[in-house]
Amino acid sequence: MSSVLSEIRKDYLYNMILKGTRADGRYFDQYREISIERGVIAKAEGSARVKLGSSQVLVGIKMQPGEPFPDSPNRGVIITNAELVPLASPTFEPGPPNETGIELARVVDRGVRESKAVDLEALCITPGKQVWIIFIDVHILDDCGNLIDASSLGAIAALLSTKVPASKFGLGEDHPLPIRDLPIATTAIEFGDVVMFDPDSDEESIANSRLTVITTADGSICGLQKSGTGVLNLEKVHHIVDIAGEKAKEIREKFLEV
Amino acid sequence: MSSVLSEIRKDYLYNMILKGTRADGRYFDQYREISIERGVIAKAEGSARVKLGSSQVLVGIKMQPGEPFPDSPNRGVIITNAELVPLASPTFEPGPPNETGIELARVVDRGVRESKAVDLEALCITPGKQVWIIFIDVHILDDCGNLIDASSLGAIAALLSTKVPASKFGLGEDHPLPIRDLPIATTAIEFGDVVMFDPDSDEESIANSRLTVITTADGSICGLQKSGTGVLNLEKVHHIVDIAGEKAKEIREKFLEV
Amino acid sequence: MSSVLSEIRKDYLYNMILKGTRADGRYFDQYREISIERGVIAKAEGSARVKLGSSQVLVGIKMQPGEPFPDSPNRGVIITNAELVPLASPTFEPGPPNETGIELARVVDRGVRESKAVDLEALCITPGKQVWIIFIDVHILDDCGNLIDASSLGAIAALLSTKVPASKFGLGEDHPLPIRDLPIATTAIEFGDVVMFDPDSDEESIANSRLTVITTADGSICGLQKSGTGVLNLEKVHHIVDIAGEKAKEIREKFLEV
Amino acid sequence: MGENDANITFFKDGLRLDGRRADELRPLKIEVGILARADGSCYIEMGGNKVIAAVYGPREVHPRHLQEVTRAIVRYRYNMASFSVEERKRPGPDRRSYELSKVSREALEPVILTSYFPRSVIDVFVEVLQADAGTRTAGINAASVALADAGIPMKSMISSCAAGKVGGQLVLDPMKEEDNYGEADMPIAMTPDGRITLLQMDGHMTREELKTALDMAMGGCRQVYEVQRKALIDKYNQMEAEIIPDQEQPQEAEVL
Amino acid sequence: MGENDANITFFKDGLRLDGRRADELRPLKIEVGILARADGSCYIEMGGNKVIAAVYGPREVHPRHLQEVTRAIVRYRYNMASFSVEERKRPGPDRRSYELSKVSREALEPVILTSYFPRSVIDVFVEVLQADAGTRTAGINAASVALADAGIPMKSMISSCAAGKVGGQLVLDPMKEEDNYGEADMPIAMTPDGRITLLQMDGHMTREELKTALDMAMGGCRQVYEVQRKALIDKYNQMEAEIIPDQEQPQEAEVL
Amino acid sequence: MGENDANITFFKDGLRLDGRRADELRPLKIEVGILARADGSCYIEMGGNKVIAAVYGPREVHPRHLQEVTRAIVRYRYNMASFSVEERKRPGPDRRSYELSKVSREALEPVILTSYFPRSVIDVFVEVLQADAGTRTAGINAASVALADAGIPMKSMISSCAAGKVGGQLVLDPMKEEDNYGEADMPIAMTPDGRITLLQMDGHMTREELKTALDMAMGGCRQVYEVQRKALIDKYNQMEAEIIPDQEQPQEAEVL
Repeated sequence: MSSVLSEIRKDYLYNMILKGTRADGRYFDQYREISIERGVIAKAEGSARVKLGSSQVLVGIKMQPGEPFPDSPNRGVIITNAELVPLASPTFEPGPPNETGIELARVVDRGVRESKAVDLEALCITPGKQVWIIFIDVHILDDCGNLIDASSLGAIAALLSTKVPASKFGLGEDHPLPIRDLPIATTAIEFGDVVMFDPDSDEESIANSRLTVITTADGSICGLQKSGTGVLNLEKVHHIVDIAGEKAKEIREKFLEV
Repeated sequence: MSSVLSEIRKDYLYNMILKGTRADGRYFDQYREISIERGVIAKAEGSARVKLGSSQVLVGIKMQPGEPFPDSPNRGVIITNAELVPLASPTFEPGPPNETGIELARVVDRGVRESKAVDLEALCITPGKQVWIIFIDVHILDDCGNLIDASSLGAIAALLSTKVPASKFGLGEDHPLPIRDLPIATTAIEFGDVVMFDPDSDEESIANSRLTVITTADGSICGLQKSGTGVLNLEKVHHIVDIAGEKAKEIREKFLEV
Repeated sequence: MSSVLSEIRKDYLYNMILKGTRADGRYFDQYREISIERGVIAKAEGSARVKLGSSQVLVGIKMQPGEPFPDSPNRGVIITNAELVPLASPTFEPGPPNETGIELARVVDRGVRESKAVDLEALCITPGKQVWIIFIDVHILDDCGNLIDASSLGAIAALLSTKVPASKFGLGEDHPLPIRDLPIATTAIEFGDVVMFDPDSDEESIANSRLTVITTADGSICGLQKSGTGVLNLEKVHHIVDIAGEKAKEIREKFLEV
Repeated sequence: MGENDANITFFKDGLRLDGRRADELRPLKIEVGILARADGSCYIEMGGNKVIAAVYGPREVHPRHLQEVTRAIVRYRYNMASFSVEERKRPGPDRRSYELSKVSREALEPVILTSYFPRSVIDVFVEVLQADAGTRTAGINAASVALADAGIPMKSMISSCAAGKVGGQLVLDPMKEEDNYGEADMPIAMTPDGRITLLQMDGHMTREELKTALDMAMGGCRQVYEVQRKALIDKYNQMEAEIIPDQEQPQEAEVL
Repeated sequence: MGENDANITFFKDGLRLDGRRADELRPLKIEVGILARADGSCYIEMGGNKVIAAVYGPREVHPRHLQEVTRAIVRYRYNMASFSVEERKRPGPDRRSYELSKVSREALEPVILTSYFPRSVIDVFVEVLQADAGTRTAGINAASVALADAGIPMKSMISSCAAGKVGGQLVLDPMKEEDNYGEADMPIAMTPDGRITLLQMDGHMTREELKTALDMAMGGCRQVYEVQRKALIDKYNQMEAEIIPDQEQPQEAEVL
Repeated sequence: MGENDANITFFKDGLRLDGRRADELRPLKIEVGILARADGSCYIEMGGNKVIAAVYGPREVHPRHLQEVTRAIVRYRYNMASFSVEERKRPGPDRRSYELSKVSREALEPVILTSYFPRSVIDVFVEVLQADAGTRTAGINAASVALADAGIPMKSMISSCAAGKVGGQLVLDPMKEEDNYGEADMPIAMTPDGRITLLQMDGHMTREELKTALDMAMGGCRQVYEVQRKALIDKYNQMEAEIIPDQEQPQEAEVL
């Protein structure tokens, strides 16, 4: 966007905020409409297509036997990758993941890993020799903002739909991937002293700071990631963490536990 | 070439065509002079230097034992690579193969592979464990047009001169590589409603479309590759395929079966 | 540096030379002050921080068991790398080593390798199977000229401080790395028909040629590397080699054999 | 082509393993305009293939030295999602995808009126979400519709389809098993009036078989074209339908 | 975070394994201006971490298209020396270092007066020479001092420190063993008046623990700030001291 | 240098394994102007080495920021074909080829009159088709002739040759076996009047041996120079011969 246009847009959004609302009429803590379709890719062990407003993300899970890491010989391995393909936004470029894509993949990964959502001990085949490798591949299709929440939700939804392909490798019968927790990432931005959840692309472009809070099923926090070149005072952090907990609970109950 | 110069050149070539001839006086279906020198690189298991008019190509074959692909455990492996080194043309740049180099390598590979020219079953050493890997390395020395035909001819000529280096790896005595077919690639371009075989660089630069036809010894077709941003009607395709068969036969008999 | 400034600087240095001295008052064959601190990185098997005037170099040695090269099945392996990180100079750029970094690493490597400073036979664990790999990592911290001499000195000093981490890999007790020679690199530049040793950055920038001479403890030569786009006559080469031998002896006795 | 395995039967009671006749396409589904950010987009299912195409442009060219003073350049990026195939594919382009991108671009460029947009670029991005033989033809079909959806002026649509040879018999639009174990595969692309813009073949065909296969593939392209056309008309009608109510009920629009 | 190993005890007689209290920083040592070529530099030891930061700029931006017309851009490159960790690290950036570079840059940028230097770049380079948990916080602390040393105008210093949870208890500035086997790690960075510019967490904390951990980490940052401030004042005094004698004894200066 | 293997004999009846005297070059063959596209080219066989050099330029520099306002830049790319060595080499440059490209460029640049062509580039490309010890010297010899063939103004030719030490004895122009198992290798390059533009050595030589080896290598360069000179004169005479008949028989030229 040219800087003149972006100034006009910024003013417009700021005026909306002064009136206590957002460009699309949402409340500050309101999420856009969410829809999740699981098992969309038959060739993958698990998959989910998430729509968050107009944002669209497809997460595919592939599994194969491989070597464990030397420092965790009895546990399966998770490898998370995010592709911000140029199909999804005029600002994405072909090539290996840049800073934004790497941060996205690592935050999605952190949610799954730190919540201990997947029972990695159950994915050991031969201790020290062979374990299951889980590839979580996040494929962004349409970037209309808040890719972190959409991708994190896609990841856990896809994992929930995953069948361990044991028979394909002569390792017994296929069985569901053992899932122990349901981490939910909720992201807010700060702009003009106001905090808004689930920002769209326009809101992201004017944000000073962004904070992602990842919450587990028991209401604990398993991940935080601040980004952006703004500052956050302690009060705002606590405010975001509190609402994040509520929102995560709603999303978890509505989309993952039904 | 600057666009002014290229327009002048285009007009000149077009006027020649109207007179029924080509800039160098050839008939539309006439190849430039061909010469092949085999065994030029003593360090390679096989090699051939092909001159096609002023175009020069050197193909070297290296072989070594390695692992088979999982889906063909009893067959040798062919790996084809083409280097369009900047020595060969003012338009080539250093670096990994670009689109043109990749297409060239893949078309050469397709000819060898689809014609089943090499008896890959005979290259199995230990089923599922060890097979011969054949590296076909195409090194372009001078690009004066029609690199596909020159490289394809170089590849099969080099393969014909290849000795399997069994003794070097303690796998018995050296023996000739088992060759079962002699695929020949013949390429034509379309320009101003005229079809010309074996285009030189100038002709390539004005071509609308290019079609390569790869023919086996029994007169069948084992490969087609159209390129360029022009269209071809069915009649032209059939015309090119027919003449390609004749030309391939001539080349095969003259250079590979004597 | 802009070309005007560089011309002024060149004139200034040239005038100094006419008076028989250098910008910092040194004699033509005089080194800047040298200091070496060994064992600065506890996580490394060996390390040394070298200051040569304002130039600063940190060399770290890491060792791990690995496979020998097929053509030397009973000998340890040395791998030398140099990182010219952008922290060290306004002219260094992030990314893989460029020509300058590669040459630096290869000259450092050559000194260690050709002098047979490390007893590689003693680093064989299981012949043909497992040997010690020595990683010599040169990390440039501040480039104020003559990085080759500083880095070479850092490498041998770090190797002298290296303990083979045998116990960590269950291969017996830790023991010092067996060192058999003490190669010293000495570098001179030629400018305005004068030869100057240990050039600083300014002197390097005006040099026509540079010659590095690597000398072993017995006074023999184990490496030469000329660089730069100037010429050297035979007389200058002999002159540099002669003084290099003396300087190397002084440095070796003062810093490595005490 | 894969090695011909004598133990495989490709036909049963005159029909193919998935119940198709020799000259029948796989089920084909096309949705237009499914992405918000792209200037034009299309989702296609062609048998087991699931492919999305997006078009951006005409827009500025970066880096500048790629600009052409008399026309737009066209870029085409064919990409497979890691999870789109049986064994996970490493992300990023490989040699195959570079070749497919090139021939696909050359399949579309003949119909794009590039001279309308000097110094600019038209970017076509194709993402294969699930692969099942024929991804390049599916991609070209989707890309052609996405170009139209983006309003890029074109002389005509491009439709694409392959013919193959399995068990000695020619078939239209081969699926994975036929592609893996068959004797030949020949993808083509063409304009509705039969001008060929893509033609590739690998395998083994006699001169006569090639003739028949070309006719068969061109017939397939004509069928594909009808589906592409219908999808675009549906989209157009739907847009009309969306616009007209708004005009008739302006007060409701204000409420929103 | 690493898996919590039940066999590990993190406390002995109420103190941590290295003898610290729960809310105590590791020994902290800061040296200013240790590099000749850089415009500003700083060496820091924070426990077992040994880190150098250098600042170049404001200077011209290459390539040009990265320029911003209204402000300087800030670049931050976090890099680990191959020998800085237990197992040799391959040289060059990896995904972790890209992320750390991003969040570290965003930790510093809020206080840099970038609008003073349109079209230019301020480059911050951080080299980890020895790593022992907390390299990103050490790097930010060093970078903040190096920026001041380079004379870059800043609204305030930035100080950084982590709080962690080990064996169920919150601790300040976790060392390697606590980071590897603990339950949570939360690095933050802030201005002296408590505005947070970096906040990350991974592991597992209740809502209440998070509150306490934030307070603890902010306390740590305040202690770091005092050391940063002192190091800069020392440097400034030393420079004064170096300049004044020369002025008083001009004849000696000539002799040199 | 390779490890000295006590079991290898390098001399028999005072001659080397290939029958040469200690101070004798391998057979040397030079052909000028063997490529149509390049501005200048040369093929050289130096013992078992087969090397082609091509020169393009002076021509425009891309990217622009590499331009020098007062002179041409010189680029040199040394490259080995995958099949040029015993074990297949992966295509593309490695650390060795980067170093050889650098020192080879610096071996030639002193004699090129770069100030005649400001803002341009002279590109030298060297392809090693078969390698047998001494590829860098063969490459420099071929490149020097190719530069002359391209009409690049030079102060003089550059000739290159190595001296080595095998079995305790100094030899000229070592071949593969001598290089692999010898004690030292010292490639040099120089102008016909003995000004050294390349000098490298690795191995082990006493101060005295080095002196003798330098004299020996310089003698080798002088021999190489004679062959380079003759090849260029032959080419020139041949061109004259080709041009003069045309001038005398204009009618025949028209017929063609």
